Amino acid sequence: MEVLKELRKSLLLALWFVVLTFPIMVIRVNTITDTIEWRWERAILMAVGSFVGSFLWKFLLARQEARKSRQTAKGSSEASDDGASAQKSLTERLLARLGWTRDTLREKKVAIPALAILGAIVIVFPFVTSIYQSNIMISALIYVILALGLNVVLGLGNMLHLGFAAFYAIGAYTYGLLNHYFGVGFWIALPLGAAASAIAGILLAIPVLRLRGDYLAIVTLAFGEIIRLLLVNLSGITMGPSGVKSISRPGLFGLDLSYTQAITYTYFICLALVIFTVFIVHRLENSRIGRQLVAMGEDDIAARAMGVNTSRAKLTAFALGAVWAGIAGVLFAAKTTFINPDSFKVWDSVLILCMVVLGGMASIPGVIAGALILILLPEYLRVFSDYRLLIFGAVLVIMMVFRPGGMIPKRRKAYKLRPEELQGSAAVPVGGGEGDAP
Amino acid sequence: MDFEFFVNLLFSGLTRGSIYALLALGYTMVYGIVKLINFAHGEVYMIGAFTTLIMVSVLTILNLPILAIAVIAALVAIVWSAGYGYTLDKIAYKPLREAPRLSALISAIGMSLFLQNYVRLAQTSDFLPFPRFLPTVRFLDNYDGLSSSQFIIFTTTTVVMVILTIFIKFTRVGKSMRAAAQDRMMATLTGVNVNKTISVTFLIGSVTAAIGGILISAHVGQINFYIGFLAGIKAFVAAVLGGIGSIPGAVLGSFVLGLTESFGAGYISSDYEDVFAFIILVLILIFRPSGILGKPAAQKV
Amino acid sequence: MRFRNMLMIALALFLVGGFAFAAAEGEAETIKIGVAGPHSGDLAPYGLPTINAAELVAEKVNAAGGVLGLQIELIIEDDTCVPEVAANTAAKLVSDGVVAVIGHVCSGATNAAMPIYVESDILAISPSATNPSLRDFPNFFRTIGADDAQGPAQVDYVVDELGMTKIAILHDKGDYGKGLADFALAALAKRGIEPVLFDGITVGAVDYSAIINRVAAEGAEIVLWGGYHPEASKLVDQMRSRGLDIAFMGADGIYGDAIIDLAGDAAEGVYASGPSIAAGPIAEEYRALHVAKYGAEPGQFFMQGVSAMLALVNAIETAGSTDYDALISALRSETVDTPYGSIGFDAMGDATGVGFSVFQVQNQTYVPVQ
Amino acid sequence: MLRLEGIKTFYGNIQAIKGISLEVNEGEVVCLIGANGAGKSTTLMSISAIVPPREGEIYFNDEPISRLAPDEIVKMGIVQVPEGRHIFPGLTVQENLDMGALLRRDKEAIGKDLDYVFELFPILKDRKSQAGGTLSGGEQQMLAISRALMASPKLLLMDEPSLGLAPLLVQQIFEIIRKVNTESGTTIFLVEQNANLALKIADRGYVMETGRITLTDTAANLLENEDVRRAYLGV
Amino acid sequence: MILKATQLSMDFGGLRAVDRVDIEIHEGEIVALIGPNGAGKTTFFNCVTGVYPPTEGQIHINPPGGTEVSITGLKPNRIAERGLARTFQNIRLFPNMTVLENVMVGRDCRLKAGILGAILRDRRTREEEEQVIHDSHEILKKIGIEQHVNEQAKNLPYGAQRRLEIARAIATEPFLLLLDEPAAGMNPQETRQLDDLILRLRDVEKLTIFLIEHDMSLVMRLSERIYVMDYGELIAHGSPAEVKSNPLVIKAYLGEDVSA
Repeated sequence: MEVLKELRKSLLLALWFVVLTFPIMVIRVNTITDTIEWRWERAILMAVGSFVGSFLWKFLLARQEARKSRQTAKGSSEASDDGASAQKSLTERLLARLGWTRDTLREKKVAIPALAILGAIVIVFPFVTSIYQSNIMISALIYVILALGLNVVLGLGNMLHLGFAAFYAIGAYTYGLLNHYFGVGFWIALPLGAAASAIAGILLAIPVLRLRGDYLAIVTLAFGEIIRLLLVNLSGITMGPSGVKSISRPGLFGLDLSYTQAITYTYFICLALVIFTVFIVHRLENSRIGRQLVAMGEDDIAARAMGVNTSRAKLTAFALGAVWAGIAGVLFAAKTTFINPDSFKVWDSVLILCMVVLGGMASIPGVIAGALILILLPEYLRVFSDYRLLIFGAVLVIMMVFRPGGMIPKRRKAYKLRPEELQGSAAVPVGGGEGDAP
Repeated sequence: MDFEFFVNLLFSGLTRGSIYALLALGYTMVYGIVKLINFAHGEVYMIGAFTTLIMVSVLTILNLPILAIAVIAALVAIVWSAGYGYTLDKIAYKPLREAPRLSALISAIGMSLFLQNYVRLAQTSDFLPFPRFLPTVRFLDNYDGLSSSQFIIFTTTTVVMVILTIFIKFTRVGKSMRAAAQDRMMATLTGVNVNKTISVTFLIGSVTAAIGGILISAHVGQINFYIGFLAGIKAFVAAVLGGIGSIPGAVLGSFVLGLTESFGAGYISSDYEDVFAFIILVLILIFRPSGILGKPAAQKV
Repeated sequence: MRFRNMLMIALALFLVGGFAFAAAEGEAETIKIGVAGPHSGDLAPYGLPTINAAELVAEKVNAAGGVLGLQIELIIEDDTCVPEVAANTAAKLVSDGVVAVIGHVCSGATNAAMPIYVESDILAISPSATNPSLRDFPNFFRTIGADDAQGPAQVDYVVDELGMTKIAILHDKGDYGKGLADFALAALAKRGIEPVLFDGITVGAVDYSAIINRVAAEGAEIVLWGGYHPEASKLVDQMRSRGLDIAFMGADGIYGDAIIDLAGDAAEGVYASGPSIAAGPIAEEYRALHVAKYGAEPGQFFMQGVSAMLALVNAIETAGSTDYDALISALRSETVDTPYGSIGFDAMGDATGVGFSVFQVQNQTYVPVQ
Repeated sequence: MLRLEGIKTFYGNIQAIKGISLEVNEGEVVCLIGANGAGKSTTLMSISAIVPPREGEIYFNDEPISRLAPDEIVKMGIVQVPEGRHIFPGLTVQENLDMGALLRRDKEAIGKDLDYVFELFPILKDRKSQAGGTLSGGEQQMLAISRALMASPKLLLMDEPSLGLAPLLVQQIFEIIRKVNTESGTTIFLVEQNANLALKIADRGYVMETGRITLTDTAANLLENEDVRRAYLGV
Repeated sequence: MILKATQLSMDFGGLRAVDRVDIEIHEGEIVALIGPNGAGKTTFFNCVTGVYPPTEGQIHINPPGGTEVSITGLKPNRIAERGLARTFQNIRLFPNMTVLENVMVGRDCRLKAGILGAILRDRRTREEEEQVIHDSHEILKKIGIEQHVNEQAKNLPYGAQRRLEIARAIATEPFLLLLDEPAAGMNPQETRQLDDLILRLRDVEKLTIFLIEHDMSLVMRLSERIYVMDYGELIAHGSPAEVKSNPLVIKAYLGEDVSA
């Protein structure tokens, strides 16, 4: 009976989709030539597709439900003994398949060789693959930096920022214009771009200190567009829509590099900057500044009541986020050697946002994974050429529906305490209630 | 730059404002009830227009009179858009009701991208001519500052607003929608089926979006798969400007935006048209952080 | 430990990359020609016709035994007209071992891709990138006239032939449109004429009546348009329905049937400067081939694409190899029969023989008026 | 009439109700007292299916109802006046009342109930077209009760009706609760912190502590109970 | 006197939530503020801690060993820096942070490390960090929830969450602790333990305590003085015994018959 009912439901669903998509899928019109094409085979395809798809969808939903209820059941009975998030991360489950746990990874025996192998792969990568691979990897690494920057604002400070591409643009144009007008080199422009971007970040943050949530989001979106439109319209300075071209690639002690060498060199610069970014963002996150940001993002009022200067924290978040965008911008200008305002549209801001959320807000590995996947996926989807953006959109929806917390959700750092501290007895008997471990 | 010019710009602003309003209504209604920025709303608008185009072409073969074609095609398109809106909610948003709000936003972005490319692949990436079936209004012919289609857009928008206001104010479903938007838990306690109400909201939002899509496409006379994106963003800005969640706010915000753009373009420079629009937005939000008609969210401590 | 987590993922991705790379190895010997342009996204209509053009030429050549005894293999890559993607696309084509590229389509994307081709000894023939600054690249060729030739040609016609001096210049703020508008402005300035209006419009906006009212209020006799046909058709349509019956002139961005299809009656009387008409047997042949294969009329820049491909094939045959320098000198010295008649390339890579004409829509077709 | 059997309810990972059973008979006023956070409100939310119980069953007139949707519960005649009143601030008083009668189609009876409500709280009639959000706390509470009455409930669940009201008003509200009970025979299940007053109008009472029922008796006996007096009556 | 509010009023769009309230707190006291729900107690707390700037009136503090200053209209974080810490009626922890991190945020306003310190992690910053971790852990021990150290705050049992709020507040090193219904939701046994904790905070940590509470038994046991508010006004003030027998209070709060 159950099976029949499910079948009937899926059939109805298939019918619904066939009817829904009928005009657009089956009939193709061309109002130029006044021709109409009927593609009935597509209706059948749609029917079969949605019928099968509905089962897959139901199966995945059911699995997710099951996981959720298992977790809450566990959470209540075992009183959440481990402090970390109850949800098992993707990596954890993958490892579990191999019979490993997180601790296996933590063991030096495993960790050091793994690190070494990864390091080796990353280093030989540009030499064994084509420049195309290096090229897209550079793009991906630039976006890793960008996403990590946005993560400071969004992941830590919990402020929705839809104009991040503007800071990216400021970095890129700082280098592009300085190089064009004054011949300033990459290494000098790098800190300048970061600084210009940070100043813009503070300028944006000051008027929006009072705003929250979606209102903040829309103002950042507006800010992003204003910057882009200024780049377009102030053509006397920025060369408008035709952009800045022939920007120098990063110099290496005045050596003349061939294209392949230059790309390889840029690849390593990016790699170094990514490591630098991860290092700093990680340190910030686990510092007083990071704690204040997270606290502000979690509960603004409580944070203020605990003495956190939230205005300053917001400014700090915007400025710090912008720094990375600026750096990424300079790298971008150096990599493409040509920039124009088209690279910094709303869509680009949205894409960076997707990286952070898809990867897992506030989680550094998550954000890195998000950026790598969202940049590399469309590139590797080139095989599907026409369909890649369609698939890309579908992937975003499916990922969010089935993993709303992102691919690698944030795990709060567990502070290790010295053993003697752990042994101290409670001065007051605990009245915590039944939730406490026996 | 005389008075006539001013009046002309006023009409331009009202036309834009009307169009934004039709889209912003859907944004604001959906936001009011599920607190979600429905990024794919612009795509529903685009699909509404595309379906109309398809139906018009099909019906033309049947040799019906042009007005009948227009009406039937528009009705079919509206119904189908509503279907898309409904399905959109069920697939991409409903599973995420309890999830972090940003996840739903990303899902919406994904849906927007998906629908754009779905239409592009199933139809074409070219711009297609869209039949200009809006009737000509005779008495406007002598006046050359305003076109009939502008007049029709403005009138239709007004009618839609009035109908919508009556619907929201006086019908059972409308009241449920308002109640659910204000206090979802309490609405449930009075017997509102919130899930159904949300579906209805998506349906109505999609209907107004589709009406907008049809009107605008008939006004500009062309269409492609990408027209929803920019219009969607603008309407979203308008909705926030007016105070997102507030229906009169969305209308007001749309007209403020439309008029700002129009006067900015007319009196200063159309180069900076969007800059003016965004600056007005930022200024209004700085002085009224919840939009023109938005209620300041009282934080309970 | 979170680092290890991240490392694992990075590792996986690098491996995937490696495999994707490995899979592309090892095929029979062909002459590889890249085709790059926007094939997805909102600008796809400008990129896709070039693919069709390249395919039709390649099919014809291959059916006749290929060039130098080798079959032509097209490698088609999407750059979505975004410079950074174009740089990746270019790198992909380089690593795929193409000898030349038909493209890119947008000037911005071309600007981003060209340095990579320069450094990799690959030449590019664009069917549509009109930005004069592209001449800086020694390996750049185009089968379309550059903007700095077109702007003055337009102004000459407007002022001398039409006798109009109250000119409103509008553009779409894009690299192509704004560039054109700037050259028209410069040409006007040389004659000591100041336009009554010089302004950019927002692409994709739902209504242009504000700027049209401005044009009317400034008393312009003609609108010079820098941009593409969708916006142009909206503009003329809204001008006409508002009762503003002044002249409208665009460039090759609106030269083509698309604007007539879109704007219908409103397009009547619209001027466009453009490469002298693609008529004659070759144009007809490829138009027919296109209709036969794709069931539709060819789109924008199709004929330029055909020309580019024909010129390239001809150069390979003349040079007798796919050597970079030999190809470049062959392109510069030879002329080739294309839909636009016999064309060659000058030292700057600009096509010679694709002069500009001015056309006007009369009875729903473009007819040359100069 | 209403019977809870071994109800366990969770908020996310936190178990708010740890297996309670209780009973409300037709025509009774039963009150549930306990400290803030003891799980009283959650009990009501479980009955109204806003937070459905994970274990146990709820019977209404011997029918299991724990799997029903909230609107179906309302349709059965179980109506709640939640804590904090939850007036729809943007709707007028009249519209708020209309929301109460949302699921009813019997126009005439609705009209009668409206008259009855206005008779109970004449001030609401004067404020008919005023937005709910602009009413004072006391008026809001009156409106909240009236709105629930407009659903013509068989069982009225009330959560802290005295919250934030002036003493005089509290008296008045409790009198009206009693009046509704006797006049229209509506069964009332009351959650209250003001144990003293609540127990005075109730027939029976339950005492709840951290998710469990710890005591039950007639209201009169509970008022005399030493532990109850100390813990909840502040004596 | 260490805290003094004079003629403090707070309006919300025409509605007067706090009406010319005068309150004085002395060092080492445990003072309770009681009154029916909605009487304006929490609003009063919010004014004192800077969440709302008061419409009228003044608030002065005089920290032990310090001088008297006005804190009227200061931002909440400035007030916290000056030594007033609070808890919230509806628990407002940082739900996704761990217990230890919650406490560490409390201590943050006493730290000096800036961005540079965070990045370079120089010796001073490192030592400061270690000190914070150590201190926070000590505080958790004092409050009796140290076994939860690395759990996310949102996963704690209710009683432990209440305690964590207190822990976080005392981490700011206040001289005056404002507790908003600390016993809400606790069972009588937990409430007794809370009694002990509050007394110990006063006696051992030398804190002055000002609390809003509904649980009369706790209020009567602990407080030396009680203020009673109703309708935004102060209606009574005195020792527990005095307040208990004040007819106004009985009428407003305890219900008319309790005194009988």
